[in-house]
Formats: sequence, C-alpha cells, structure tokens
Amino acid sequence: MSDRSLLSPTGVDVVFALLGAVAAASALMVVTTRQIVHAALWLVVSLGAVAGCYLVLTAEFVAWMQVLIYLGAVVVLLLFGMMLTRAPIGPSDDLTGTNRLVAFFASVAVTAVLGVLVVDAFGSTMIDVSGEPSSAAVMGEALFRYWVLPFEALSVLLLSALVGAIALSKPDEGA
Amino acid sequence: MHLSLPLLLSVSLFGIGVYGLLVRRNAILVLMSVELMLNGVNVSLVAFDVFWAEALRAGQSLAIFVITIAAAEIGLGLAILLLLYRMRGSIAIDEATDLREDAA
Amino acid sequence: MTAPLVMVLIPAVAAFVGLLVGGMSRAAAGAIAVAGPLGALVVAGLLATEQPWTDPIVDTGFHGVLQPFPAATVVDGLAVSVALMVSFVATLVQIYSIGYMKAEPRYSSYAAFVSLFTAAMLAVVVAGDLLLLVVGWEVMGLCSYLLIGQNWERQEARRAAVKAFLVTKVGDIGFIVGIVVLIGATGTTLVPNAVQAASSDPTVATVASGLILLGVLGKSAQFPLHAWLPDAMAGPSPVSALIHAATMVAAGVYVVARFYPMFLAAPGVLTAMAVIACITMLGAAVISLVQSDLKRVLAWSTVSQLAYMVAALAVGSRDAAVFHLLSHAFFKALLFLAAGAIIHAVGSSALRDIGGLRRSMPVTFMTMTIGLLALVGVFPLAGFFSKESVLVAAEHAAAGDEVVAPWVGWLVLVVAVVTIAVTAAYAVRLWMLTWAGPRRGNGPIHEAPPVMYLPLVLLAVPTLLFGFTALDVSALPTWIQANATEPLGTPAALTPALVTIALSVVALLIGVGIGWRSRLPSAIGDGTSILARGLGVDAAYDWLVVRPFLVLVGWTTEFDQHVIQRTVSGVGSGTAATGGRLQRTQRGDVQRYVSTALTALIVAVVITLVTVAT
Amino acid sequence: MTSNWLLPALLVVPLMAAGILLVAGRRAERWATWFGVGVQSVGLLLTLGALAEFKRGSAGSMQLVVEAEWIPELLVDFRLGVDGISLPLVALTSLLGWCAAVYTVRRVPEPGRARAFVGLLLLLQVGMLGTFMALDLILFFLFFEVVLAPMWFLIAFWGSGERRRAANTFILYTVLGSVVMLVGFLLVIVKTGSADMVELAGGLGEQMSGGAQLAAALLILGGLAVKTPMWPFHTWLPDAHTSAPTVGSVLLAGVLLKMGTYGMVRIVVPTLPDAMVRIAPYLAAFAVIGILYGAMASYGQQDLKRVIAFSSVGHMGFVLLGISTLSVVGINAALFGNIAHGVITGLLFFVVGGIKERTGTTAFASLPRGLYASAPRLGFLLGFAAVASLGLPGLAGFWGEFLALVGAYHPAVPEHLYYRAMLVLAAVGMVLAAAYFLRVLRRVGQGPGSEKTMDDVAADEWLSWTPLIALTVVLGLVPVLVFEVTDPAVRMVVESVAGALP
Repeated sequence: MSDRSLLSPTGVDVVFALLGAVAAASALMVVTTRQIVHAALWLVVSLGAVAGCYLVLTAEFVAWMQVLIYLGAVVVLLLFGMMLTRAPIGPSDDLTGTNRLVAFFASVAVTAVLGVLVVDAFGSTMIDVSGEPSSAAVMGEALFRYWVLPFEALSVLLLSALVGAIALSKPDEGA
Repeated sequence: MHLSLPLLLSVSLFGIGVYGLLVRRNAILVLMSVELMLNGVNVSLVAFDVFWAEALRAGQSLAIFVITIAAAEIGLGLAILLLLYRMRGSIAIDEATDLREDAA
Repeated sequence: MTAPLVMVLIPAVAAFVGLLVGGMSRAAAGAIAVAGPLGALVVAGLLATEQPWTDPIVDTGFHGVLQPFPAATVVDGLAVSVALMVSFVATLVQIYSIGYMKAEPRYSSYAAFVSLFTAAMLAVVVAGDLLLLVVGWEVMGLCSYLLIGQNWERQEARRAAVKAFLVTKVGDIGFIVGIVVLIGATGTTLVPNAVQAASSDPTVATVASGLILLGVLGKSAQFPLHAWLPDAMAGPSPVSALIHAATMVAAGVYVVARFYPMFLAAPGVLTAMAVIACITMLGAAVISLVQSDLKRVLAWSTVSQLAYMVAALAVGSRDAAVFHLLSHAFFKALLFLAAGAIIHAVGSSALRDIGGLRRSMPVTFMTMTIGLLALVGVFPLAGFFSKESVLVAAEHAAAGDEVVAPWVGWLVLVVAVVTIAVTAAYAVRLWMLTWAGPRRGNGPIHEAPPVMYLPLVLLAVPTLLFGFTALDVSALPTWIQANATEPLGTPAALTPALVTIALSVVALLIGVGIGWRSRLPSAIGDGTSILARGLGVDAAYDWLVVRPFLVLVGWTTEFDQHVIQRTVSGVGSGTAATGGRLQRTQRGDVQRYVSTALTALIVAVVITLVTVAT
Repeated sequence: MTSNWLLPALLVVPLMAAGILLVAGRRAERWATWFGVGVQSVGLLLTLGALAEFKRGSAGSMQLVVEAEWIPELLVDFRLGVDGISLPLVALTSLLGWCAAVYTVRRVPEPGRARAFVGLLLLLQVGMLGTFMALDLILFFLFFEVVLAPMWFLIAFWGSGERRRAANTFILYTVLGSVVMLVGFLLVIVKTGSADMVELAGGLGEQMSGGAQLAAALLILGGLAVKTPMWPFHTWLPDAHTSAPTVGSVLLAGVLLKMGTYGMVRIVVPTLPDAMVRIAPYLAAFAVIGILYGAMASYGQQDLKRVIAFSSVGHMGFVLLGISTLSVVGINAALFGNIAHGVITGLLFFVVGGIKERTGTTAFASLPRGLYASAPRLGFLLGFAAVASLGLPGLAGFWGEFLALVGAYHPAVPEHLYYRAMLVLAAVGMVLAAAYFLRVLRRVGQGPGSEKTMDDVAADEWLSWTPLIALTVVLGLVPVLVFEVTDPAVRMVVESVAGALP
C-alpha cells in the first residue's frame, strides 16, 4: 500500500480498468444477445478478460486455472449442451422471458446496493500489486500446507458429481 | 492500485449475472449467468487476497475451489438439463413448473 | 378417636359394609343395617350418661381449612339429645324396613343408604367443625336423593328425587356461602369459636345467619323452598319417616339451634324467619286439609309442624324449638310408619282406597291414633306440651321480652293458634277417612307383621310420655342446653301457660268441628285443585327458575355452537382462504421466486443499512 | 444415598420402552400391552420411590434435582426436580398411566395395533411427566409439546366419529396456544437472561419492568388457558373428548388439562407477580364465566362424553378461581382441585368408556335407559363418579371447589367485594353442576326396566378403576394428604406475590 493521491491513476489501474470494461461489456452481451451460440462466445471473452484481471492482480495461478477450466472445459461443455438440446442457431426471440422489467430492477438494485457498499467501505483503500505473483509454486504450497483437508473433500465432491452426472445422463435412467 | 476497481468489476459481473439469471428462459443461458455471478465473486476473492497478502492465500485458494465447484456444477447441471430435454423436449425453465400449486 | 366420631362412624361403616356384602345375603344385609343405627344409639346412650357435659368441645387441634380431617366435635345436651332421637328413630326405621321392604330387590343398597343417611345426620349433630357440618349436610342431601329415588323405575320417583336434591341444593348455595363467610370472617372453622366471634359482630352475624337460613329453608322445607317435601312421598314410607322425623328436616332446625347466639345477634333474620314460618305453618296446614293421599296429608303436616319449630326459634326460644323437634320426631315417625303399614296392607296410599281399617289392623290403629292425637296437641301427649311451649315463647315475645319486636310475637301467636285449629281439622279428617266408616276397596287386610308393628309400639311410648320431661327443670330443659356454643344459663321449665292452653283448646275444638264436616269420602277430591297442588308454588318454580334456566341453557348451547365454535372455525377457514389466495403466486416459475426473494433481500438489506447508518 | 436418578429414570424408562416397541416389529403385537403394564408398573414404583424420598418437611423447595448443561448459548439447561406443587401431579400422572395400561390389556380400541397404541401411550407419559418435572422454561415447553403428537395419533387413529377433525382441532388449537406461550417464555428469558424456573421464581422475574411483565404474563397465560381450557378457549375439548378412545379421554382430562393450571402456578404467579396481581380479577371473571357456562352448556348437551367435557370446563373454572385469588388457601384449593378433577373425571371417562363399549354409543338419544338395573355395578360407579364430580363433601371433588370459595372470600388482591360477588356466582355454579349430573343419572342410570341385560364390570376394569375409586374417597376424607405437600410450596409462591401487592 502506498500513500499516493487517490485520484492519480497508475498504469496498472488503467490496464485493469480496460480489462474490466471488456469483461463487463461482454458479460452484458452474454445476458442480452439473441443468439444462443453468441452468448457462449461472449462468455469466453468475458471470462478471458477476467483471467487478465487476475494476472494484473498478481494471481497468476488462478488466472491460468480460469483459462484452463472455464475457457477450456466449461464453455466447451456448455456448447455441447446447446448442441444436445438442439438450441436454435441464429437469432431467436424467446431466449428472454417476460419479467424483464422486474429482473432489470432487481439486478440494478443488487448492483447498486453492493456497489455503494463497496465504495463506501473500500473507496480509499489501495492495494499493492507490485509484489511477487502467486505462481503455481506459491499456491501449491498454500494449498497443500494449509488447505489439504478442504482440497480432499473437494475431490470427493468432484467424484460424486462425476458419478451423478453419469447416472443422470444414462438414457435408461429417469424418464 | 485502488481496491475498489476489482470490487466494482466484481459487483457488476454479479449484477449482470443476476439479470441473466432472472430473465433468460433457456436453461443453458441461466447456467451461463450463474457462471458470471461466480466469476464476480471470484474477482473479489482474489482482490481481497491481494489486499490482505498473507501466507495462507485463503482468497486465492477459495477462488480455486470455487472454480472447481463451478466445473462440477456445470457438469451436473447439464446432465439434469439433458434429462429434462429428453423428458419434455424443451429446456425453457418457465415451462418446468411441475411443482406449482394448483389452486385448490 | 372420640366417642362422637365413633357414633358417626358406626352407621357409616355399616353402610359401607352393607353395600359391599349386602348383595350376598339378605339376612346379613338386614343385620348390618340394624347394627349401624343401633350401635350409634348405644354410643349416644353412653354419652348421655356423662351428663352434664362440662367439657363439651372435643377439639382435635386441627381447625384450619387445610386440616387432616375436620374432626372436632361438640358433645353437649343439645347434641346428645338430638343424637339419641336420631339414632333411636333410625334404628326403628331399619327394623321396620326389614318387614316393609321384603319384596324389594335392591334392599341392600337401600339399607346402606339409610345407614349413611343416619351417619350424615349424626355428623351434623356432633359437628364441632364447620367443614364436618358441611360434609354431613350435603351427604344428607345426597342420601335423600337416593332414597326418594329408590323406586326409580317410576317416573314420579325419579322426578321427586331430582326435585328434592335440587331444591335443597338451591338453599345450599346460601348455606355454603354462609359457611364460607363465617370461616372467612372469623378465621376459624371451629363451630363454637366461629359462632362466638360472629355473634359479636352484627354485620357478620346478619350476613352469615341470613345465608345459612337459606340452607335451613331448603332442608327444613320452609316456604318458598318447601315444595320438595310433599313430592318426596315417592320414596318408601320408612324413608319418609326418617326424612320427616329424624334426619333431613330436623337438620335445618338443629343448625339454627346450634348457631343460635349468632342468630340472636341478627334480629332482622329472626323476623324474616318468623314471617316465613307463619306463611308456611298456616299455608301447609290448609293444603294438608284437602289432600287425597294419605302420605301427602302427613307430608304437608310436617311442613306445617316444622314451621312451629322455626317460629319458636324466631321468637327467641331455642328450647321450645328443640322440644318440639324431639316430640315431633317421635309422633311423626310413628305416623309415617303407621301409614307405611296401611300402605303395605292395602297396596295404595290414596285415601279413596283406604277406609274402615279399624278392626283389621288394631295395633296400627291404636298407635296411629296416639300419633294423631299428639299431632293435634291433646293433653297429655308430647305434642301438647311441645306446642304449648312454642305458644308460650310467642307470648313472651309478644310481651316484648325477646330480641324480636313484639308484633312478631303477636303474629306467631295468632297464626300458631289458628294453625292448631286447621291441624285438628285435617287430623280428624284423616282419622275418619282411614279408620272409621265402611271398608272401601276389596281384598283381605291383615295387621302388619311384628317386625313392623314393634317399632310403632316403641314409638308410641315416647309419644305418650315424652311431654312430661319438660315440666321438670332438671330433665329436658337442663338436658337440651347447648353449652358448647353458648354459656350455660339457668334452664326454665317449659310449662304451659293458662292463657295459651285456653286458646289452643278453643282452636282445637273448632278444628275438630271442621274436620268432622269434611270426613266424608265424597270430600276426598282428586288432588288436582290449586290448593291441593300446593297453591301453585311448583308452577312458580317452573316459571321463575326452571324455564329461565332452560332458556339460558338453550342460549348457552347456541352461543357455544354458533358464536364460539364459529369464531374458531372461522379462524381456520380464514387461514385456509388466505392460503388459497397466496397459493396462486406459487406458479412454479423459478425466476419469479428468485426475483421475489432477491427483492425482499435487498429491501431488508437496505432497511438494515439505513437503520444502522442513522 | 443419593436418589437423583429417580426423576430421569421416570422419563427414560417409558422412552426406552417406546423405543423397544418401535424396533420390536410385528411379533411385539402380542406382548405389547403386557409390556406396557410392566413399564407403567416400573414407573409407578419409581414414583413411589420419589414419594418416599421426598422430604415433606421441605416441600417448599425443589428436591431430587438433576441439572446438566444443555444449550448454554440459548441459556437452556436440562433441569428436573419436584416440589410440593408438582409432586402430586407426577404421582397422579403415573397412576393414571398405570390405570390406562391395565385397561388397555384387554381393550385395545379399534383398529387394534397394540404395539403402536402402547408405544404412543408411553411417549405421552414421557411428555406429561416431563412437563411436571421440568425446571427450565424451554424444557417445560419441549415436554409440553411432546404430549401433542401422541395424543393426535391416539385421537386420529383410534378414535371414533369425526376423529380426524377433532384431532386436528385439538392440535391446531393447542399448538397455537403453545406458540403464544413460547413467545412469552422467550420474552422472559430475554429480559431476565435466565430460563431457570427456580431462579425466576426467586425474584429474578420481578426485576422485569411492569409492561414487559404484563406482556409476558398475558402471552404465557394465553397459551396455558387454551390447555386448561379456560372459557372461551374450550371448544377443542368436547370434540376431542367425544372422539378420543377411552384411554385418551382419561389422560386428556386427567393429566393434559392440568398442565395448563400447573403452568400458571409454577411459572406465571411466582415469576411475574406484578402482572399477575393486575390480571387476577380478570382471570377470576373468566373462571366464573367458565363455571356457569360449563354447567349450562353441560345441561344442554345430548352426548354423555360432551356433558363430561363441559363439566371439565366448569371444574377447571374453580381451579382458575382458586389461582386468581392468589391466596394460600385459593392456590392450595386449585392444586387440590387439579388432582381431584384428574381422579374423578378419569374415573368418569373410564365408566363412560365402559358404557360405550357395551352399548356402542354415548348419545342420549340412542343410549338404553336403566343402567342401574341392566348393569348395577357399572351403574353404581357412574353414579359414584357423577356424585363425586358434582362436588359432594366427603369425596375428593368438594374440597377444591369449597376452598376456592373460601380463598375468594379473602383474596390476596385488593378487590374484596368483587371477589365476593364472584364467590356467590361460583356457588350458584355448584348447584348447576348438580342439575346436569342428575339429568345424566336420570337419563342413563334410571328408567323403566329392571332386567340385568348387560355385562357388568369385569375384573380387569375393576383392577384399573379401583385406585381411582379409592383415591376419590381417601382424598375426600383426608384432603391433607395433598395439602401437607402443596401448602409449603404454595406459601413460597404466595410470598413472591405478597411483595407485588400495592
């Protein structure tokens, strides 16, 4: 943390702001576009920009995880999902429901409340992003030194999710 | 760097996710909105981690956990959606209203 | 265990044992039944030998309201003499019942209830504790209900039993509240202490004695709570003898006598008593004159004679009242048992079925004639002396020698003399219709078996001789001192006065004349005239109490179903309706749910933030 | 020797027995009822042990106390104990439970399933005993609620007539009441920081502000009044009684109703004396209305069980009147009235159950007349119980009512004249009680016909009823058996009120 003036943006601030703007804008596209495949692609852009933000914040390992898991796996899964459910290709009007107004106000309200809260609480706080990035080595040490038990629990969770997903997808189950 | 910058990003991602969650009919798009919300939370987790800068790396570790769980969630969610699609030929969530209360 | 308690417990235990094993053997039931009152009689006799009872209060040391058992007793002349009378009459009734109830399938329970009745009356008599008094008082009410309803197959008996219980119970509202007031105001349950404390405070004395008077009116069948007694004829004749002579009705008079200092401290209550007694005395005697049923004549006569006792109490002479109570007990028990013998022989109690029985039932004839003469008050029978003592007391009051106003004494004196005439009239009528003239009805008539006429003879003896005991100061007047509840005075002989003798002889002759004129069977009537039905008091009950009560019951039931129930079920259906309306929002649209939840959450957060910020 | 295990054992034994029945499976159907008798006998022995261990000399203080920390965050502890107020009720509960178990051996109501029936009875026993032994507000509430579920099942599955409706009314009504009560409890706990009844009664409760006391007292009394039931919260009672199986009616009238009035004496009066002094005159009015109303409504009923149910409203009115005087005599009378009503009305419901078993009905319209002749012993018992219930001196029913009147003559609250008016009205109620019971006896017991046409009281019925008959007589003749235990405890309670008087 430094004692620089509040209103003097540094380069890092600018880079972060640009990346953030990209992320937010493409996220907006995700929830508004009329083409379902486009939404997935905008999601890629948004998540990628967020990954960039992580890099700026010196969270190197998290950024790569973001890229690997979200961009690599999740989005692909989603695309497969669209394919299997015969999502319409091309613009479609029934992607959005009828309660647009309510949703708008609710989300704006959430954003506003949280935003006001954040600015009110941390408006003048500075963080230091000049330190050593948290590489895989650093994170690995943290994870396996302090967070082993949750980590293992998580692996069990993943396993059961896997089993569950398979069980659900078997054609002769359910229905 | 201002702490409020990542936090504001986090808030806007979350809000946008909320909007998508409430407004989208296609269940896959709803899942995407949920991902956006999770990302929003992740951003603030990482930002606060940098703010505290302690050896435990709690924020980043939790972010990683969240990402993992998100992956699991997407897997399960899509499996459920596929099942839904097979059963009724549509994944519009406003048509999945079997649990409604019929007026007595 | 003190002797008075033993005296109460012997018949009570006999009742219990009789109920338990009486069903097995009739002979055993009879033996147990007689043993109960007889045992009490023996104990009472033993107590009598201890005269004078210098230590009359047997205090058990417990006389709060939360005591082990309210067992304090009093043993003074009043208690012992009444107890002697009660157990004597009850014993004879039990002996008599063995013959009279021969065909009764429920004899064992009947005999047990008679024993219990006796025990309850004895408990009232020796009660030195207000709570014991209440116990005896109320148990007696129950026993009267049970015994009057002995033949509950007949609707008449069922009705009479309920009526007896409820009418006396109405009086008992006053009695119970009166006892509560007495306990509350004096802070003790010991009868002597409570009476003493109450009589020194005119307010308490008036309130408590006025309330207790209500109970006395019920038990001793005084106007307007008298109507149960004539109907109580539905019970078997020995029961009538018991109720009319020894137990139930005597209890009311006895309680006033026991609480007498307190009543003396409340002249207003005494005046009310006098007025009530005068109404009852004359009214009941007149009604008795037109009855068409043997037992009803006697029943109304009891009401009238009880009024003499109440009147004596009202004009300040407890001794005269107790004297008449005792002598009346003897001759009235005799009359009822004799009536029972007639009914036993004839099979009916209607006067038109009875007549000319003189030859076929000589013993009953003789004894009943003695009883009737005593009732009328012919010298030298007991009734003559006791009635004279009442008249003398009234004369004293009229002269202004007592706490009540002289006009009260005059009133009692005049009404009592007139009633003597009416009494003579109905007694003569009854005698003529029963014994004289030709035999009505058919079938052979036999004298009652010895087990039944023996009690008649035994009762005839005191009826003949008891009156003389009052002439000697050291006899009855000393014996009936209530030194447990009031200081020992110098007793005066209950001697008749010349003036009252003259008055009553004149009245008596007039009455005999009237009775002679109404002796003919054609004058019996069917018992339906307004006079015969007790001057419409029953109708008044019906309109003033029963009907309003039933209307209230109807209202209550309606209210319960339509207001309270409906309010409750309205709350239920209202909830259901609201739920139905809320249900419509549950359309299964997840996104709407989330929108609502989120909006609510935000509102909550904003409110919290704003309140925290300010 | 320490005998603190007695009270927990009283709860654990039936609980474990119920558990055993649960896991025992089908083959338990045959021995379930006998097992029930065994367990209840053990319970009765334990109660006798507690009676023996109980030191009468210090009946005013809690004895056989067991304490254990339970949920310290919520200020809730597991605390059991008995004093003179609760001991008689514990004994009554054990006795009635035993009677019910004996009665059940040969008379499991339709549709059978003895295992479940006995199990539920045992569970009920746990709740009832626990309520009377709990020394912690939340624990009290917990046991108070435990009672409801088994009773619901008993009425809904083994009942007759409109049993579901009756069961639902019962549970909704009483749950509503207890929720209100819980709010009151929480108010007390929050304001004083303690849920310990002894501590609260010992002066902690009085530290609450007047308004808070009043609010808490009204809430708690509201809940307890439903259970009592105080007029006008009584409507669940007739329905529940009419539909419940015999044993259910007996326990409902004999024990469940007592939980309400017990709660008042145990919790409200000593903990919130200021408020109680202010509420007492109103409580007295409700009590007297209940007495008169119960009597008149009783007279208007066309069903034997409903008559008795409404008579309970009247009798509990006397109990409430006793409590509302806040005097030593009055509260003693109330506690005695509780016991007496439990014994007598329990007996009445047993007898009426016997009549129903033989004739298949309790409606006057279809009941044959002349029970005195057709089944003399049963008729005698009906008469005996009715006479006891209408408050004949010398039987148990009288003392509670009479002493409530004596208490009302000298209430601890200032409105003496008002209370004396209430006294007179209540005395009128005593006569009305006689009227409706005589109507019952005249309609059912008496009547034409003197043939012996019905099975008379059987041996097992005698066995299960005799304790109640005996107790009715014994308590009537020696009421001090109860008073010597209750009086010291009541004096403690009244002392706490004395400080609150103006």
